[in-house]
Order: sequence, then structure tokens, then C-alpha cells
Amino acid sequence: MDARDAILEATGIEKSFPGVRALDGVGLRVRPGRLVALLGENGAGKSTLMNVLSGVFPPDAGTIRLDGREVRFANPREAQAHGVGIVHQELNLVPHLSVAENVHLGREPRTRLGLIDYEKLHADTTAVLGRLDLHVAPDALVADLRVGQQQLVEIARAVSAEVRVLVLDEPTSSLSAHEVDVLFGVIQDLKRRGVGVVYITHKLEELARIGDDVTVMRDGRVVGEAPLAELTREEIVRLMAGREAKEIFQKSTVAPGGELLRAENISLPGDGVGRPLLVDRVSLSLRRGEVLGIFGLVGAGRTELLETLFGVHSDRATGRVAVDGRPVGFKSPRDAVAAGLAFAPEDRKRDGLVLTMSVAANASLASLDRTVRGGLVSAGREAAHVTPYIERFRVKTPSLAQLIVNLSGGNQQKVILAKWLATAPKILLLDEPTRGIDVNAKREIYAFIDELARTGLGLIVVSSELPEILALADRVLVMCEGRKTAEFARADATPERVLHAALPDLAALAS
Amino acid sequence: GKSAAPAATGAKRVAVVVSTLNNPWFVVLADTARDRAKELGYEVTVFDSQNDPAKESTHFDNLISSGYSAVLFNCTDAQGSVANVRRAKAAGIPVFCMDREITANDAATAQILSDNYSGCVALGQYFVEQVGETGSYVELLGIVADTNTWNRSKGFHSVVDRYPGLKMVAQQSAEFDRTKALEVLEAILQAHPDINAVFCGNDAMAMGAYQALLAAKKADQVKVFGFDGADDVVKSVAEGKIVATVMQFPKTMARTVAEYADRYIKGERNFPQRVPVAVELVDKQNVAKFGDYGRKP
Amino acid sequence: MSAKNISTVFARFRSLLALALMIGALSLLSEHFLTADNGWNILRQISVNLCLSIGMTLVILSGGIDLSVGAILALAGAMAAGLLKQGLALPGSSLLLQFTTSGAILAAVIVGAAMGWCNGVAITRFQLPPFVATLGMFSIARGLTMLWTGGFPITGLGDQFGFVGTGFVLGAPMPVWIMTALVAVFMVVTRRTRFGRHLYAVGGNERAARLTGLHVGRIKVAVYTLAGALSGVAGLIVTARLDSAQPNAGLGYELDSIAAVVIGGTSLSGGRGSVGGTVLGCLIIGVLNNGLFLLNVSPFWQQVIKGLVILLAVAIDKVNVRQRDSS
Amino acid sequence: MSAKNISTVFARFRSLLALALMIGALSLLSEHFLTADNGWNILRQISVNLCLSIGMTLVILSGGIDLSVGAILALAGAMAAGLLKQGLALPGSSLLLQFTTSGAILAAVIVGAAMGWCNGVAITRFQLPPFVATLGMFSIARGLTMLWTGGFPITGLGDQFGFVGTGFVLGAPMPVWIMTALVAVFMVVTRRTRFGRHLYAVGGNERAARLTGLHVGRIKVAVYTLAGALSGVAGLIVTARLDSAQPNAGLGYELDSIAAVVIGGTSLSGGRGSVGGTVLGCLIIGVLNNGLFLLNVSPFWQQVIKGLVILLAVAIDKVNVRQRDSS
Ligand SMILES: Nc1ncnc2c1ncn2[C@@H]1O[C@H](COP(=O)(O)OP(=O)(O)OP(=O)(O)O)[C@@H](O)[C@H]1O
Ligand SMILES: Nc1ncnc2c1ncn2[C@@H]1O[C@H](COP(=O)(O)OP(=O)(O)OP(=O)(O)O)[C@@H](O)[C@H]1O
Ligand SMILES: [Mg+2]
Ligand SMILES: [Mg+2]
Repeated sequence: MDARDAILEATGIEKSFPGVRALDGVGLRVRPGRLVALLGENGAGKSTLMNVLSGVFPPDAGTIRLDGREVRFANPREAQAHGVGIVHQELNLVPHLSVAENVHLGREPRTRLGLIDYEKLHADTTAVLGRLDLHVAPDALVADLRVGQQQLVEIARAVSAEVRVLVLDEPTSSLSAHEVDVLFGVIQDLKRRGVGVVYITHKLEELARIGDDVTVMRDGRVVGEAPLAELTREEIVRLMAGREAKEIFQKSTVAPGGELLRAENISLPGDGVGRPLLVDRVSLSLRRGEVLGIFGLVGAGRTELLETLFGVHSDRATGRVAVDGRPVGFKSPRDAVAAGLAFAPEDRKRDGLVLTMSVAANASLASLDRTVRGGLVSAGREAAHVTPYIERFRVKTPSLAQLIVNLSGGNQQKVILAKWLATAPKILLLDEPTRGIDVNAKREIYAFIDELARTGLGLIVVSSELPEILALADRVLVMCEGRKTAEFARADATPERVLHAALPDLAALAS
Repeated sequence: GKSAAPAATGAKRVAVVVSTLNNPWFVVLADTARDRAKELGYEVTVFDSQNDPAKESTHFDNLISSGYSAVLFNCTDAQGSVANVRRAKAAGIPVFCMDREITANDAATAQILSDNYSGCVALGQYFVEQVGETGSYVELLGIVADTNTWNRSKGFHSVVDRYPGLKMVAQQSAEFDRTKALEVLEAILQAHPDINAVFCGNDAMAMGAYQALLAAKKADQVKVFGFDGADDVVKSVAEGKIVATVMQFPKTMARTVAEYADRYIKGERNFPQRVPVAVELVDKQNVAKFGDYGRKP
Repeated sequence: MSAKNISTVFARFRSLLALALMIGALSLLSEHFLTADNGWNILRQISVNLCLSIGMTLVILSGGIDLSVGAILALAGAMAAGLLKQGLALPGSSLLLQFTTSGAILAAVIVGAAMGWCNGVAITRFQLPPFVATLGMFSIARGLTMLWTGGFPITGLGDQFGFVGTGFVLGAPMPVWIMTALVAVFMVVTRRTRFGRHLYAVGGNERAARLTGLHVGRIKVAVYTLAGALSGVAGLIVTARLDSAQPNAGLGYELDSIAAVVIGGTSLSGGRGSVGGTVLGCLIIGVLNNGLFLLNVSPFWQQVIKGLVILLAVAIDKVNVRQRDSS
Repeated sequence: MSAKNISTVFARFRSLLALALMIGALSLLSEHFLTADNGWNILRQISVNLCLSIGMTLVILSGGIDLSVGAILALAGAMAAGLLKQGLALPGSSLLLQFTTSGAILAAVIVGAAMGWCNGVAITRFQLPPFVATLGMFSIARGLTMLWTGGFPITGLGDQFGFVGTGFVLGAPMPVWIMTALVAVFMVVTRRTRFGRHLYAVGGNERAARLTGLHVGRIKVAVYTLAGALSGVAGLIVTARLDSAQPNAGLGYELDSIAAVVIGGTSLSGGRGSVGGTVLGCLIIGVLNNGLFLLNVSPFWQQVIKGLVILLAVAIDKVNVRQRDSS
């Protein structure tokens, strides 16, 4: 077969949702043994296109050809039967089934009696997990895994099936550097076997390692299609945004003010599984106008640290916290909010959003008292209250009344940030704030963090992306296996030293 | 609650199995049977079958295996309860039915029965007397899955249907329930504002029906008939609110079965299979003689 | 008009359509249906279910369920009647508290609220699933009612008390006034107050609500307490209408009220629905019951028809609904 | 042993603890409790609820609810009894189909399955919420039972038929054998078959199940069909024990069986729980009922105590449960 021949070809795909034209005559070619990177801003329609290709919903118009023959997928099962596999942007696992059962869901091996052959199931699973270098027991419950591990289970499910076309929608958003390396190895392997891969990402630097072709989408249309080699990074960004790329983020220098937050000896015992202390005697301080970056590998305990500061684990955590010099005992997130803290969690669907409510209701939820007049919430005041934040982040939504579940992933994250800024917090805790956010939005968020610091807020930013931490932070705190292993001033934080402190075996040597 | 004196050790145990305690009439029946058996020196347990023969069957299993000496029984269903009684009999435990009969003649030791059918025949005759031979009326049935509902209805119709001038404009179930009766009759009155009478399968429904008529300002022109002899209805008959009811004698029946059981335990074996306890029509004329679920002393 | 509003209106419209179809059909089938009198009738008959269903709507919106509303109704009604008739003998002393009519009315609402509060505490502090907590309360409240009444109705409560159930004000029956006032209040509460908004948030995503700093526990306790108090009000109406507190009042009402809420479009998984929808749900059920009696449909067929109409009423509502899975 | 197994065993252990405590207390309080006879009694008594509850477990695991089990029980029992006694007159012809005992038994199970299938279709194809669909079916099946029986019990079904409810095999009552066999089969089905695991997947995350290509609709239809068939079996047991099909059999059983499932630790939101837990739940309820009678507790207090014990049994289960919210 000629390498130029597409396995899968979509032409003229259209798809509308109430109030949104998500896809407007989009085409895409997937060729055997090549990876096409699908790029575009948040809300450009990438996930929608993939949902159409994998049978989640039918297109309003357009055709899909597989090996030149027109096909119609009424549901995901039919797409899979034709060899189209997909890893969706958000996790789609069954929390109370085991890893092995999730990986082979719908394809369980059976004994002659018709019962599930757990021996073979576990052996097969161990083999796939081995390919992905994921070492968890095949009979562990998925609910007990970390997000990153869950993401790998999801990928394991896709690669263990016989696929001819594999769609990966932001698969690396919660993976560690090592896990990304392993994944890329697997992708190269699949390409060698002639599988066509569609890869959606906002991390342009990943493309150099695995990409062959690039398709750029904007506002539901394809605005550029070319082999990767023919495009520069600047061109890609310009295609995505439809405007010249802005200056690379330049951090402003502000002299930090007085101490805002002090935490001493924060510890959080585990629940008996895994290590005994998820957070192990961590102390930190934060000053007005300062951005404290916390770096660490996935599983370092950063999320737990932020959650503890925010009062989520008051039943188990120990240590002292003071805000503005006054000791506070956060018994619940409510106390923390009252003391001027805000926390944007990493798992937004689970912890951040009320999916049944509108954009406006989500944005105003933490500061509803500001929209109350005469005891009643006034819709006008609510809109006036949240609109500046919605606009500031350029949330792409047809209206404030749109249900938030209908927004693209990146835009949902922006609404969460809007929600917290609307409370006029003193201290902002951001856990992976740019996960799943496109390049331009990312830059906006960086600028925003910077601007907030200048107005005197204290910010703590947790990120697994080293460049992000280095660009943003005035000070970098490094964690490894629950402990604080190093702290650097901005000037001293070189990538090598920070990474060194974050790696388990080397951490002891660093400082 | 009426607290029981602790039974003497070694006292024999007697079970009272009652179809439901969700209706005061049956509460009187069960309480009287319990109290009489206690007076006679027995330890007594009351089992509430909640109108479910399957629950009743569970009670029989329990009482058979824990060695009761007799069962004072108010069944949930004439036919559905037969198997239970036979099991008790096979285990050597005598069963004495009260108020409601079981269809088998060889299962219970004795049955002290209130004759629903003939009570309603009498009521039907009185109904025709009061309402006249022409007019329209509504019938409120009890729980449609209950045999007594139909015994009463049939007894009533065996008389009333002989008068073609008396038209039943609606026949609906209010499930023996006061609230339901109120609501059902309210709706029916919309379609048939000019009825002359309401026949209710029990007294709770009669009270509910009366409330509906009162609210519709028709209490004067529509005659309400009940069945049971519940206290508030007897009072209402005296006040002229309800035309008539039929007194069943729960206390008499309950005391009699308790005494039969006592005699059985003491060795007597000759009991009549069926002892009908005559029911009596209660109307304005004779109402003074009735009260407290029976005839005034 | 925004997409949300259009779709909401549309969904509401479909419930309305079901109702309109029923009303239309019944008007043709029975000349007695479309009369002012019958209208009041229907409204008065749904008043009890609607009181319960408002509380149930709050509970279901918050992500819970309440199986004890019928039992609390009975207990509250019996308490009011008992206190009014016999007063309260304080144990250990020879004191007897006498209650006025308004005192007894207040007591019923307080008893209802207190039982509801217990539900809320069991659910939040002891983390019992709402189904279990309120099932336990169901059994307890039924038992307490029996113990309080001895299994006998308490009757003869006086005209003043009876007014709550049978009185008329400005031509409309009291229960209809009570129900209308409650609907109005709780429409505003759910749509326009902070508490209402928080309620939706708790039901929509409890974790997110907690992490946003909402007082999740207190909101839930408040919801069950309100549901209990509303059951108390319903208990008063039932008792006053019959001039009698029935120990077995409200049997099976929990399912009726859940049905009204669900037919009104509120999602049993919480966070989605409205008091307005519940009003429609109650009306659909009320009109159906009324119509079946007006047409003198045999009791056997009534059940079959009722089942079919409930299915159809909701199926109408379901045609073309988008956004089915949003998790 | 993996983390999963430890925590499962621990959770199971706590339900067992509640049961053991009750058994211990009752053995001390009543000499009649710990006898072989009473043991068989309890087992026989829970057999009907357990049949229904197995089906209910499947339904709840799949994320649904079934309010029609009691009504289907009554219909299936009445059909079996009616067919056995009177046969089936084919309309439009003078043919009368006669049924043997086993034919009637089969018919009951088929009728149950057919009603359940209707539930499943209403829920999947017409997208009705399970609560509404099965509530409609509840009403329809009750109505059909009334129409079929005319409101009268059907009795005198013969010893052969009665054997299902009252017979003994190898010293154990038939209902206990039936229940044991069903428990064994459905433990294997839920834990070791594709269908069983897919059931958990559908209940745990329907969207994921759909996106993974599972036949979500087909699985749900199968679940409700099975629940219907199991209700049919329960109907047979009830009818055979009483030698009489009661038109109002099974009233309120839906709540009893949901209670057993929930007390057994199955989550009402689906995807979590087990048939084994349900067996424990039924046993807890059965032992409680039995004990209250043995101790001669007055029926009114029984309700209060039952409510409290249910709360306690589940509260024991809740202490220290980790991983409470993981969705
Ligand atoms: N189910 C839906 N209902 C309504 N609107 C939707 C739905 N799904 C997507 N949209 C809208 O379609 C547009 C495209 O969304 P899509 O999720 O495809 O974006 P994306 O390119 O994947 O963005 P991101 O990078 O943030 O994931 C957005 O405006 C989104 O709000
Ligand atoms: N469900 C779980 N089961 C067992 N151990 C867990 C679980 N969740 C977290 N842990 C433990 O807690 C530690 C911290 O995990 P956590 O995900 O909070 O780290 P993190 O630094 O925030 O990483 P991430 O980048 O994923 O947010 C992990 O090393 C792991 O041992
Ligand atoms: Mg996307
Ligand atoms: Mg984290």
C-alpha cells in the first residue's frame, strides 16, 4: 500500500451543538504508520472531531471513509469493530473494577465454561502494563490509582486492542516525564506496525519526537495541513491563534512584601496503602506578591500538601498554619476560603466543577454573597460580577447560561480560575493550572499569575512542567516522596538542580 | 401503652395473630383478645400480619417453632390463610378464628365469626327503606384484593339490585381509608352532584365520605351508610350525621376465642366449628344501646 | 434568549403539553371536568402531595432521598391532634400542658422539623446513605405514631383547627392558599437565594461544593429539616381536613411524592430540576386521579391506565432531550 | 492479598459483625432462638425477599432501581395459579389450553421475565428513568393482577405445586434450596462472567462503558428481565406456600428488598456491591424480625426498634470506611 493512501479519511464533517458550530466542514487524513498531530486552541473542535470519528456522536454532514469505503459509525462499538480506537481527553474508567478488568473491558478472555479466565486476564494485563512500564497489580481497583496511573490504564486499554487507527486526545496531560517517554516508545512501535495515529496536544515540544504531519484547527475549521518538517513552531502558533504569536512570557520583578502564609511541619498520614506519610513534615512560607512554585514528580505529594493547606484533610493532618501572622486552624475548606485562600484543583471534573450548572453559576459559586441584593441573588448582578473574569480569560462560551459540561476542557479550567478570582482571594493555590490549556491561553494565565502577584496576592503554583515552574516562580520548592528536598531562589533554580532534587535516589544528595 | 404484668414463670403462651393494626377496629380486636388471655393467666404475644398472608405465614412458622399453646387468629384471607392454620394444626397447636372466617372446616378448632354478608344484607334492606326505591347512590369499596370487601358488597347488592330504580352511579375503591374516601368522593361528587346516598364498605370510609359531603355542603341531602360499628361512627349516628352502620362485636368475639383457647388448654375438646356472632344494625333509633365497640352494658 | 433558557422552557413545555393533552381529553370525555368547582377540588387534593413534594424536591436536588415524609406526616398530625385534645402530661410531675390551636399547629411543624433534622444529622454526621437513614426514620416515626395514639384516631379537633383543612379565604380553600404560598416561597428560595444555589451545587457535585467552601453538611441538614417541616404542614392539612388524626395517615405517600418530583423532571441523581416542575408533576397526577374517578373507570383498570399515563407523560418529556450523559 | 481484597473482606466483616452481634444478643435473650427449627424458619422466611433482592442487586449494581418487583411477584403468582386451575381460554376460539404444574411454573417465570423485559425496554429504548418506568409497571402489573383474578384469591393448587413452597428435600425446605441455588448462580454470574463484570461497568460509569463499546442497552434489558424472572420465582414460592395466589401479594416488598440490598452494602448509585452482601442484608432483616417476635416486643415498639437497628447495622458498616467518594 502506498504510504500516501489514507486508512481513514474524513471530509466535510459538520457538527453543531445548540448555540455552537463546533465543526464546520472539517477534513482529516490518517495514513498508515504516520502520526498526524491535531492542534488548535481550546474549543477549536478537536475533541468533537475525534468523537465523530470514533462513533460517539454522528456528524450532521460529511463522510468518513475507511480504506476508501464509506462508513457510518452508529456507536463506539462499531468504530472499534473497524479498528478505530480512542483515548478520550477525560478519563473513562470504571472506578470499582480492577485494572485488568478495565483494560480488557468488553474483551475479557473466557474459559471453556464461559467464565472469565482471570489467570489469562491478569497475565495479559501484566504484559500490556509492562509495555507501558506501569507497575500496579492487575487486580488493584482503578479508584485507588493516581490520575497519572489511571491515564496509563486508559492508554493500555487502547493499545491492547487490535487497532488500525489510534486516537490520543491529550494523553500526556497528567503523565510524568518518564511515563511520556515510555508512551512515545509505544507510539513509535505502533507506527512501525502500520497503525495510523491521531495525536492531540497543546505541548508543541512533543511533536518533534513523534510527529509526522500537522493539522491545525481553529473555530471548527481546518486552517493548515502540512508535514511537520515544513512548519516552524511560530507558524503553527500563528495558525492556531489566527494572529501573530505574542512575546514569550516575561516575568516582571516585584519586591515581595510581608509574610502572608506560614506553614510549619505539615504532615499527612496515608491511609495504610502506599507510603505512611503522604506529606512528611513540610514547612513553607509565602510572602505578598510572591509566586512560590512547587515542583516534583507525579506522586511527590504536592496535591496533598495543597489540599492540607486548604483544610481538606483536617481530620488527619498535623502541623501549624498561620495567615498574616495569625495562627489558623482550618477545619474545612470553608474556613480556608474565609481566611482568603482559594484552590484550583488538578482534577477539575471531580473537584472543581458542578457539571449540572451553568457557566455563570459555576463562576459565581464561591462569591455568591456579592451578587445578593435584599437576600436574593440577582441575575443581573451575577452577570456583572462574573463577566469581567469570564472575559479576562476569554472563556469560549456561547453565553453565561451555557451548561459548563458543554464547554471544552480548557475553557472549563478557565471558568474555575474565574470562580476563584471572583472571591478576591489573598492567597491562590493552583494545582496544575495549565493542564490541557492551549498555548495562548497558557500565556494569558501566566500573565495573569504575574499580574496577580503584582497586586499583592501570594500564589503557590504546583506543576509537573519544569519550564513552567522556572518561568513563573520567584522561589521554587522541590518535593520528593512527600518530603521537601530543596528550595531555590529564582536565580539559583536551574533545570538541573531542580530535577536533581526531585528524583528519588538523587534527592538526598541535592541541596 | 398498657404495660403487662410480668407473666408468672412457666405460664403457657398464647399468640394473637391479627390481620392488621392499621385500623382501630382490629386494634380493639387484638387488644381485647390479648387482655382476656392475660386475665386467664397466659403470656400473650401479638403478631401483626400487615394484611399480607405471606407475613402471616411467617408468624405461624415462628410461633410453631417456639412452642405456643394456642393461636387466637384473625386471618388476612379466607383462603390464603388456610395453609397456615393447617400447619399449626399439624404441629398440635389449636387455632381459634375470630371475626374473619377461613374457608376450610377441618383446620381451625373453632371459628367465632362476624357475618359480613348477612350484615350487609340487613344494611341493604335498611338502605332501601331510608333512601327509597328510586334514587342514585355511590358505593365506596374497601381494598379490592380483600375478600371482605366483596362479601360486604355482594351482601348489599343482593338486596339493593332488586330495585331497578336505585342506580349506582359510581363504584370506586377507597381502600378502607378515611383520607382516600374523602378524596374519591370529592371527585365523584363533581360528576354526580345529585346523589342520594353513599354506601361505604367500612366506617373509616364513611367518616371520610361524610367529610367530603360536609365540605360540598351536601351533608344534609346525602345519606351515608357504614359498616363496623367504630366508636366515632356510632357517635355520628347518634348525631344524625351518618344514617346507619352495622355493629360487629369485636370485643365479644375476642373474649370468646380467648376463653375457648383457655378451655382447650385445660382439656376440653368439643367446640362448634362455626359460631356466628350476629351483627346488628345501628340506626338513630337504637344507637343509644351501642358504644365502645359493642352493646353498652 | 439563551440556549439554556430555550431548552428549559422547551422541557417545561413538554410537561405542560402532557398536562394540556390530559386536560383536553378529559374535557371532551366528561362535562364535569372543566368546572371551577372541580378545579378547586383538584387543587385541594394535590395540596398534601405538593407540600411533601416541595420538600422532596429539595432533598432530591441535594442528591438525597427521603422515605420518611409520609411517616412524619402521620406523626406530626397525631401530635397536633393529641396535644390539642389532651395536652401534654409532663412525665415525673403532675403538670399538664394545655395547647391552643395555634400552639398545636406550631408543635406539628416543629415535630416534623425535628424528625427531619434527625434525618439530616444521621446522613451528615453518621454518614448513613439517605435511603437507609430515612428508611429507619420511616419505621421509627410510624412506631412513635402508634405509641402516641395507641392505634386509634384522634378526632373532634374543633372548627378552629379544622379551618386549616376545610376553611375558605377569598373563595379559595385554605389548603390551596397554603400550598400556593409554599410554592411561591420555595420557587424563590431555590432560584434566587444563596441557599438554593448551594443546594444545586451540593447535589450536582458534592466534592466540588465542599472544595468551593460551601457548608455542605449544614446545607443538607437544612434540607432534611425543611422536608420534615413541610411534612408537618402536610400532616396538619390532612388532619384538619378529616377532623381526625389517623395513625396510618400518609401510608405510601413517599412514593407518590417521589413520583411527582420525577415526573416533574427533577433528576434523581441530584442537581437538576425545579420546584416548578414538581408543581406540574403533582398536577399531572392529580388531574389523572380526578379524571379516572369522574369517568368512573373500574378500579382494576384505573391502575393499568394510571401506569400507562405516567409512562407516557414522562416519555413525552424525554423525546429529543439532549445532554443525557454528563459525567 | 491485595489492597482490594483486604478492604472488601473488612467491609464484609463489619456486616457480619452486625449480624453476629444480633445473633449473640438474641441467643442470650431467648432460649428459642438458637434452635435448628428456628434457623430453618429464618432461612425460609427470607427466601422470598432474597429472591427479589438478588434481582434488585443486579438492577442497583447497573445503576437503576426496580419498584415493580412486588407487583410482578403478585402477577406471576396469580398467572401460575390461574393457568393451573383454569387453563387459558384462547380468545376468539373455543380452545382451552390446560397447564401442567411444571407448565404453570414455567409460565410464571416467563411472565415475570416478560414484565421485566418491558421495564428494560422502557428504560433503554424510551429512555425513561428507571424509577418512573418501574413505577408505571408497578401500577400496570397490579392492575393486571386484579383483572386476571377479579380481586379474588385463587386457591387449591394441588400438592405438586405446593411442594415448591412447603416441600422438603434432604431435610431442608424447598424455598431454601431454591434460594441457595439462586445465590450460588448469581454470585458466579456477578463475579466471574462477562455479563456480571459489564454490569458493574455500566453501573460504575455508564459513559465509559458505552465508549468502551459495551452493549449498554442490552445489558440493562437483561438485568431487568432477570429481575422480573426472579420476581416470578418469588411469586411461585409465595403462592405455593399459601396454596393460594393472593391478588395483593407482595405489597411493599420493593422497599423491603431495596433495604436488604442497601444494608448489604450495595451502593444505590451503582457499580459497587455484591450478591454476598445482599445475603447478609436479608439475614440481618430476617434475624431482626424473628428476634423481635421471640422477645415478645409489642408491634408498635417493634417498628421503633427495627428502625433503630437498621440505622445501627449500617452505621457499624460506615465507621472508618475509606474511599467514600471516588467518582
Ligand atoms: N456536548 C456538547 N454540547 C454543546 N457544546 C459542545 C459539546 N461538546 C463540545 N461543545 C462545544 O464545541 C466546541 C468545540 O469543543 P471541543 O471539546 O471539540 O474543543 P477542543 O478543541 O477539544 O478544546 P480543548 O483543547 O479545550 O480540549 C466548544 O465550543 C465546546 O463548547
Ligand atoms: N489512591 C491512592 N492510593 C494509594 N496511594 C496513593 C493514592 N493517591 C495518592 N497516593 C500516594 O500519595 C502520594 C502523593 O500523590 P499525589 O498524586 O498527591 O502527588 P502529586 O505530587 O500531587 O502528584 P500529581 O502530579 O499527580 O498531582 C503518591 O506517591 C502515592 O504514594
Ligand atoms: Mg478537547
Ligand atoms: Mg497532584
